[in-house]
Amino acid sequence: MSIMPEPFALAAAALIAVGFYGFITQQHPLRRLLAINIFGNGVFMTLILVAYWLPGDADPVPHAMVLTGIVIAVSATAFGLALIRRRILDANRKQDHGDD
Amino acid sequence: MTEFLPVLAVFIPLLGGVLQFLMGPRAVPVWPMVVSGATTVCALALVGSVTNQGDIQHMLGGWEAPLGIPLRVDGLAAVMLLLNNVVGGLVSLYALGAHGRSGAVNSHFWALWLLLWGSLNALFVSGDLFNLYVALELVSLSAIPLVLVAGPRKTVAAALNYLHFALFGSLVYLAGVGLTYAVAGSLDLTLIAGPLAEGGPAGHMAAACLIVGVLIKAAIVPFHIWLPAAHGNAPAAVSAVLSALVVKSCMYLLLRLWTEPLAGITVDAAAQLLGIIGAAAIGYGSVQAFRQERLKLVVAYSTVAQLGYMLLFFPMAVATAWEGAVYHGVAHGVAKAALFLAAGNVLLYVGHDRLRELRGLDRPLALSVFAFALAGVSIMGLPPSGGFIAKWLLLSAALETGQWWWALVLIVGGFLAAAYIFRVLRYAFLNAPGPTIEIEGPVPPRLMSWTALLLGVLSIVLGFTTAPILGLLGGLPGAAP
Amino acid sequence: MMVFDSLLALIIAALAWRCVTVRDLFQAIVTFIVLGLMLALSWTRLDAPDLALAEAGIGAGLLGVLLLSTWRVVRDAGPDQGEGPPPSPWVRTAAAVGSIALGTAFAVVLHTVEVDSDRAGGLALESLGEAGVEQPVTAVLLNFRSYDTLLELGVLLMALIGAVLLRSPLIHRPAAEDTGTESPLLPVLVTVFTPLVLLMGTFLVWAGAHSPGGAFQGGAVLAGAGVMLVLGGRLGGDAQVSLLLRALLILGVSVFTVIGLLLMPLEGAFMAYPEGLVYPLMVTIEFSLALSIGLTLLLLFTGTNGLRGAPA
Amino acid sequence: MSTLYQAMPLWVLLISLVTAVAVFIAGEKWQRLRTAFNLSGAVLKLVLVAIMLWGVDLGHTFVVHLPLLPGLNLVLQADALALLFMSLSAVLWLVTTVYAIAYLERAPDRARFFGFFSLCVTATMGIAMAGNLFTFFVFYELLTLATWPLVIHRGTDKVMVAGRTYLHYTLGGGAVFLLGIVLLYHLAGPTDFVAGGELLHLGEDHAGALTAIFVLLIIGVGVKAAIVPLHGWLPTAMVAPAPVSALLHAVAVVKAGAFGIVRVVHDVYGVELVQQLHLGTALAVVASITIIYGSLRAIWQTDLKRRLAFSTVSQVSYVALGVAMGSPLATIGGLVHLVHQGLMKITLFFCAGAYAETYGIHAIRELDGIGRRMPWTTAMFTLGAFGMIGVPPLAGFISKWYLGLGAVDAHQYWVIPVLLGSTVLNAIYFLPLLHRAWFRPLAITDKDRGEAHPGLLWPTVFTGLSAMGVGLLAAFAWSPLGWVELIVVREYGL
Repeated sequence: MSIMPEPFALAAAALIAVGFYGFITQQHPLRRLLAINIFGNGVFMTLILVAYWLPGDADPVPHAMVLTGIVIAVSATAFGLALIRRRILDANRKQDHGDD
Repeated sequence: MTEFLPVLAVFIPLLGGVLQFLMGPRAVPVWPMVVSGATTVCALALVGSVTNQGDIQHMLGGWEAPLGIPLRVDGLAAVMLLLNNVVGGLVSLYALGAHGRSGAVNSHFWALWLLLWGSLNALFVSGDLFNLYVALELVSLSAIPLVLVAGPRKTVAAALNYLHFALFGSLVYLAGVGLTYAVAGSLDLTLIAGPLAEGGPAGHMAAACLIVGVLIKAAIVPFHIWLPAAHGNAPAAVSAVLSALVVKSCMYLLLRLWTEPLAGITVDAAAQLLGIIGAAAIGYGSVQAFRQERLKLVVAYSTVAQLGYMLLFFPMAVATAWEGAVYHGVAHGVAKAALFLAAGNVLLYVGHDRLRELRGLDRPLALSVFAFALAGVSIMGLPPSGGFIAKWLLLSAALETGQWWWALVLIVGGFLAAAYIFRVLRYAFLNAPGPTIEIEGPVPPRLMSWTALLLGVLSIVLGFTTAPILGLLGGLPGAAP
Repeated sequence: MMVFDSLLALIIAALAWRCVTVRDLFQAIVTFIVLGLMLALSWTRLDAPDLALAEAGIGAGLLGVLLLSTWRVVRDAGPDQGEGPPPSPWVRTAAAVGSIALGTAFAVVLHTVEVDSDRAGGLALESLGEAGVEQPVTAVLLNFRSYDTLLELGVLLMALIGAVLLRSPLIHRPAAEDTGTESPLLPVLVTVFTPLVLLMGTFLVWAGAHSPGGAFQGGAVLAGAGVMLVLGGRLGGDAQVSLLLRALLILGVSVFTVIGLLLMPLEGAFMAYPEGLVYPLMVTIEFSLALSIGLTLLLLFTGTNGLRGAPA
Repeated sequence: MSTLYQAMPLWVLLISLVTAVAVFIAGEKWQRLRTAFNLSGAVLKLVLVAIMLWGVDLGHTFVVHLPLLPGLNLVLQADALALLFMSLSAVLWLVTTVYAIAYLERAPDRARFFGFFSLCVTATMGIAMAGNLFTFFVFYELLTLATWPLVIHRGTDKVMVAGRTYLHYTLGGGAVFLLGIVLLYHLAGPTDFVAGGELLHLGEDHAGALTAIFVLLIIGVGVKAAIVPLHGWLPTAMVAPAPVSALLHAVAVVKAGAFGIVRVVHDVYGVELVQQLHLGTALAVVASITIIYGSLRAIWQTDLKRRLAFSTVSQVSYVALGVAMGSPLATIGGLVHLVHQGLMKITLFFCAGAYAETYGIHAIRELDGIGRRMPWTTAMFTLGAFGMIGVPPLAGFISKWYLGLGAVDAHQYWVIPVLLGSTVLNAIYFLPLLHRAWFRPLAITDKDRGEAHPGLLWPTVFTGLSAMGVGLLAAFAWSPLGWVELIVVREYGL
C-alpha cells in the first residue's frame, strides 16, 4: 500500500472512532443505537475498502459480507427501536394493563 | 450419512422453529417436543460418530475452501454439542411444564427457543470466520427476544441493554473478520493462522478485534453489565439456556480462535491480561453474587464469576489447562442450568425470589432445593462433581506452569462460591421466626422439579465421567500429543 | 477525483461527529440519514454499487423512516426520556482518548496493511461460470456462501418475532392526530408511486442475476412500497397474523432450506445444486427471499403481528 | 463371581448411597418404608463388611479402579486398616440409626435427616477405603457436605451460626488439603496408599517441599481431627441433635480426620520418611498439647455436651500421638484407640442424648441424682467415663497402655507424663459427674418417667458393653486389638 493517505480509509477510521465514543458516552438508548450503527458503518467501509484493493474487479466476498452485515444491523436496530418504543409506552402507562 | 449429521443438527431445530412460527399456538406442545427429541437424537448421533470415527467435515454447497463454507466437528465442537444438546433437551422438557400450554407467547417461546438451539449448534459446527459472525448474531437475536417472554414490562430495559452490547460486540468482531480477510484472503479457520501471524500490525489488530468482540458478547468483566438483569429476569428456562449455553458459546469461540487461527499471533502479555481479567471476574462476580437479595440475581452474578475460570486457560496454555477450561465450561453449563431451573421452581411456588423471605423452603420444594444444592457443589468446585475435576485440572496446570498465583485465585474463588451458595441454602433450611413465604403458589409440576434435579445429579456425575469426555475432546490443538 | 473523495470523506466524518454530539435527537436522526446517503455515494466510488443501493434503501431509507417514526413516539412521551445522568467528565475524557487511539490505530492499520491478493474473492470471480448467475455478489450470496444468507434470514425472522412479542406498534396512533400533520398529496402520491415501486423492486430482484441488485435490495424496495402504503393509510397493522402472511414470511428460509436438504443426498453436500438446474433454482430462491425480506422489513416497520388493508 | 467379589468396596459404598437415595425418595410420608430401608441398608452393610473382614483376614485384596484422568484414578481398596475403620462405622451406623429413630420420633424433616445420615456413612466408608489421597479428598469433602445439613438440622438462627463456623473450618481445611495434594502430585506424581509410602527417594532432595506439603496435609485433616488450634468448630457443632453429635464425634468426622493422619503418616510419607524429616516429634508435640488443652478446657464446661466435646478434642489426638511416635507399639495404641474411643464416646453421647430427651437435662448440675431415675443409662455412662479415664481393664486402658509402651520403645519418655496428666485430668472432669449422678439428691423436679425410651437405651447398653468387652477380650485375635496388631505387623513388615 502506498503511504498516500486514502480518504476513505481515514473516513472508516473516523466512523469507528466516533461510533465508539458515542457508544460509551451516550445515555439515551436511541442515541446509543445510532452510535453503534455509525461504528458498524465504519466496519462496512473497511470491508468495502478491502474489496476495492483487489486488483481488477472488486472482490465480491467482502461485498456479500457487508450486505449480510447491513441486513443484520438493520433488523437488530429495528428490533431495538421496538424495544425503545415499548419502554416509553410502559413508562407512560402508569396504570398498566398487564403484560400478556 | 455421517457427514450430513452436522447439517441436520443445525437445520432440524432451525426449520422446526420456523415451522413452529408458521403453525402457531396450535402446534404447542407436540411439535416442539418432536423437534426437541429429533434434535437431541441427531446431535448425540453426531457426537457418537465423532467419538468413533474422528473429526467430521462437510463442505457446504460442494465448494472447496476457501470459496465455500466448511462445517467442522472436532473434539472441542463435539464436547460443546454434547453439552448443548443434553442441556437443551432437558430444558425443553422443563419448558414443557412451564410453557407447554397453547398461547401466542408460548408459541413464540418455542419458535425462538428452537431457533436458538439450532443457532448454537450452527455456531459449534461452523469452520468459517464470517459464518461464525452470522451464527453469533443468530444466537444473540434469538436470545434477546426470549428474555422478553417473561413479560415485556419488566424485561424490556434488560433486553435493550443486552441488545446494545450484543450488537456492538459483534460489530467489533466483524471488524476483526474484515481485517483478517484483508491479510489472509480467506475466512476458513484452518487457512488463516499463517497469514495472520505474518500480517504485522493488521494481523494484531484483527486478532484484538476478534478477541474483544467475543469478550463483549461473553459478558466478561468489564463487559458484564448487561448480563445480570437479562439473566435474572428472563423466564427460568431461558435464564438456564442463556447462562449455561449462550455465553458459553462465546467462550467456546474464544478458545477456538485462540488455539487455532490466532495461535501464531498471540502474545504472552495478552494471555496474562486475559488471566487477570478472569481473576477479576471471579472476584467481582462472586462478591456481587454474595450481596444480591434476589435468588436469580445470585445465580446470574455467579455466571459472571464462573466464566472467569475459563479465562485462566490463556496464561497457562498447557494441555491440562485446556482440559480444565473446557471441562469447566461443561460442568458449569450443567450446574448453572440446574440452578436456574431450581430457582424457576422457587419463583413459581413463592411468586418472588427475595432471599430473605424464602425461609424453610426445603419442605415444600425439597426436590428443587436438593437440585440447587447438588449443582452448588459443582459451582463451588467441591468433590465429587464436574466443577471439582475442572478445578483440579486448572490447579495442576497452575503448578505445572509455575504460575502458582492462579492456584490461589482458584482456591479463593472456591471459597467465595461456597459463601454465596451456602447463603442461599441457609435461608432454605432456616426455621426461625422472620419473614416467611406468604402466598404459596402452585407446586411445580413433577416434570419441572425432576428435570432440575436430573441436571443437578448430572453435575455430580460429571465428576466421574472425565475419561470419556476428555478423550473426546482430545489434546490442546497444535501441541505435541 | 482525489479532491472529491477527500471532500466526501471529510463530510462523512463530520456528519458522524455531528450525529453523535448534536444535542437534539431529531437532528441526530436526520444527520444519520444523510450520513447513510453520503456513505452510499462513497461506496459507488469504491466499486460497490450493490452496497450503495442497499445502504441507501435499507440503511438510510427504511431505517431512516423507522427512526423518524420512533422519534415521534419519543417526542410525544415528553422531554424526560433521557437515560440516567450524563456521563462524568472523566468518562468522557477516557472515551475520547480511547476513541482517538482506536481511530488512529485503525487508520494506521488500513494504511499499512499488506493485502493478500490471492484470496477467496478471486476464486469466486473465476468460478462464476459454475455459479449459475453472472453477478458476482449474487453468486457469493446465493451459491458460494449461501449458508450465510440462509442463516441471516433466520436473524430477520427472530428480530420480527422479538418485535411482535413487544407489542409496541408504530401504526395504531389515532388517525385524527396524523391527518393534521400530513400532506393531502400523500394519498395521491401513494396511488401513483406504489405500483411503480413494486415494479422496480421486482426488476431489482430479477436483475440481481446479471447486474447490481438482488434479493436484498429488491426486498428493501418492496418493503418501501409497503411503507408508502402504510403511511398513506392504505395498509394498516393488525393484531392477528394470517396463515398466508406467516407462510410468506417464512417462504424464503423454507424454500432455501428445503431445496438444500432435498438435494443433499443427491449432490452429497448441503446447498449444492445440480448443474442444469442452477439458474432456475437461483431465481426461485431469489424471488422467495425477496418476498420474505420485504414483508419482514415491512412488519418490523409497523411493529405489528400482521397486516390488513385499511378502509379508505 | 470373582469380579463381583473383587468389587466389594463398591457394593459397600453403594449400599449406603442407595439407602440415602431410597430414604430421600420415600420422604416424610412413608415413614415405615423409610425405616425399613434404613435398617435393612445398615444390616446389609454390616454383612458385607463382615464378609470383607473374613476375606482380608484370608489375605484377599479388594480393589476397584475408576480412571478419571491419565494417571489419576479413583481407587477404592480395602486393606486391614480400612476394615478397622469400616467395621467401626458399619456397627455404629446400625446402632446410631436405631437410636436416632427413637430420638427423632416426633421431630420434623426426618427424611432429610436420615438421608444425609446415610450419605454421611457413605462418605465415611469412602474415606476408609480410599486408595490414594485424591480419592480420600473426594470423600473427605463429601463428608463435609453431608454433615452440614445434619449440624443445622434444627434450622434455628443459633444453629445456623454454628453451621457457618463448621463450614469455615472444614472448607478451609479442605482447601489447604487440596493444595497439599496437588503440590504433592506435582512433585511426586500420583501415588497410591502403600505401606511405608513411596516418597522416601525424594527425601534427600526435596526435604523442604515435603515438609511444607506434610504441614498442609496435616492441617487439612487436622481440622476434622480437631487438633488444637483447629478445634474451634467442634464444641460449637454441639447444637446438633444428639445422634449427630454421637456420629460426628465417635465415627464420622473426627475419626475421618484422625484416620487421615494415619494414612498420611503411614501410607503416603511412611514412618521412616516422617522420622527422617523430624516431623514425627513435631506432630507428637502438637497432639500432646491438644490432649492436655482439651482436657483442661473440659473441666470448666458446665454444659454436658460441651464437656464431652472438649473431651473428644483431647481423646482423638491419642490416635495422632500414637502414629506420630513411629514405634510399632505406639502405633498399636493409637490405632486401637480409633475403635475404643469411638465405642466409649458414642456411649457417652447416647447417654447425654437420653438425659436430654427424657428429662431435658443439658447442664451438668441438672445431673444430680439422675442415677436413681435412669440407672441403666447412668451405668453405661459410668462405663464410658471409666473407660475414658483408663481404668483397667476397660478399653481406654488398653490404648493408654500401648501408647505408654510405645513411648518407652521410641525413647520418647516425655510422652508418659502427658499420658498420666491426661488421665488425671480425665478423672477430674468425669468423676464429679458420676458423683453427682449417683450420690447427690435429685435436682430435677419433673415427674418420674423412669428409664429412657427402649430405642435410646438398648443402643446405649450395646455400645457401653462393647466398650467394656473390647477391653476385657482384648487378648483374642478377633478383638480390635488383635486386628490392629495384624495391621501393624503388615505395616511395619515385622
